[in-house]
Amino acid sequence: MSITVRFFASVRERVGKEREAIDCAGISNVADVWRQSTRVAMPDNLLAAINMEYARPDQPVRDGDEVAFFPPVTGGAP
Amino acid sequence: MSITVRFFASVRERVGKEREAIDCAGISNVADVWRQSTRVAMPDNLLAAINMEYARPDQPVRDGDEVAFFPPVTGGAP
Amino acid sequence: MTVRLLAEAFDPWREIVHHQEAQSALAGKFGATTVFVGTLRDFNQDRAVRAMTLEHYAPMTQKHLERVAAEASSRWPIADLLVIHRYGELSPNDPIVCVAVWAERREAAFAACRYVIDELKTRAPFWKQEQTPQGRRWVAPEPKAE
Amino acid sequence: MTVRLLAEAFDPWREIVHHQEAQSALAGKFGATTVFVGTLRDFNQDRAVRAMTLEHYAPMTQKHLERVAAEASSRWPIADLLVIHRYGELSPNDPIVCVAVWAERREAAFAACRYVIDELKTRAPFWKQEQTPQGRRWVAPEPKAE
Repeated sequence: MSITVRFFASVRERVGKEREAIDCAGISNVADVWRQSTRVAMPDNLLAAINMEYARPDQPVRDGDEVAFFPPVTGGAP
Repeated sequence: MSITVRFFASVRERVGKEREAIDCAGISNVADVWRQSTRVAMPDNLLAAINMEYARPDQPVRDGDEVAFFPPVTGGAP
Repeated sequence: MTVRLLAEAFDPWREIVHHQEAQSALAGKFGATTVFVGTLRDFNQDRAVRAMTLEHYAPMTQKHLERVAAEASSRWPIADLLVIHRYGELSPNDPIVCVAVWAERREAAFAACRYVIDELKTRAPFWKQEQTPQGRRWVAPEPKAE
Repeated sequence: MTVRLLAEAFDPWREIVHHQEAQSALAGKFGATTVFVGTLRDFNQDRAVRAMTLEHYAPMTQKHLERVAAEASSRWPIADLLVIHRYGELSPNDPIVCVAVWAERREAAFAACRYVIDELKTRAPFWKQEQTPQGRRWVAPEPKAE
């Protein structure tokens, strides 16, 4: 049983990985996923999503979830 | 020597003429032109222009001017 | 900055493409294009509309549309502006007016486009007469407040 | 209401014409069309831009663009809405995004169009990386205040 972790844009480059599966043992929220995956504390200006819905660091994560981390978004136009 | 008077849209229909030249004798302002041309006092909600610039009823009119009368404008789109 | 009055039906999207291609200095320099197109509906104030005649005071309309366009250009940082307005006989679904603004950023593009369409409605001497099943009627101006 | 994500360059004006023609129920029913097109400039923050890569979180972008479009449709009385957003490799002068709104009146058309472009910029997971003569750089989000 596991959690899928995804990284995008500059976060992906900094972390050096795009996607991984981590064991959900000992993981209760979004910040735990980040810590488990990167071995450092979750930065303030990072955005996260659980199953493609924006999520706060303290939001609970369940087995089978897809958790994504990314910088502030910059789509659209000038 | 004369003043060209023009009428547009519903005003043109009500007055029953589109364009005429009137003698400028005894005419000092826009309201005088209307009175001379129609034999009634100038209504409140009427718009007027002298030489294609919006003008108030008391604005002075000179020999050779083109004076136009029309209802509120309704161009553009919904 | 271009202002055109047309007696015949026009395709606003094609006009925009042509204008943009002709202004080669624009290429790569604008990030935002905002367009407003006004189209004749087949109804108005609970009546069917079969056709519309748009009367205007020919050189005065051109003059005041150009003035409104120039005001928009001086108030906001925009790269180019196109205004096209129909007159004469229109059928439902015919475009009446098209305002297109090119700018570096969207704030200026939206503000200038909105300014032009709002101002021309109160300052450009056009008058609409609708043909309805109940006869012809002159369209009343819209109330000021929005 | 249509939301599309495209990997290839597109012509926003042609897409608008196609969409409008395909929605035959719209004919005669709308008086106002408002369009915003965002285009890649060949400069940004005093640097030349040679190309841009637009990364996105594929099904999340579609989901959030559809939600923003649905919000606009429920907040304002509009007849139809089209959103097209590019991703992948872009060149200067390429359209990035197109938002088109059809409505009976212009107030709703302008408001809904502005809402969609403003909201998608803060909610749809896209990230721009520019290629400049000084190398690649990720674009920072624009400040909130306007």
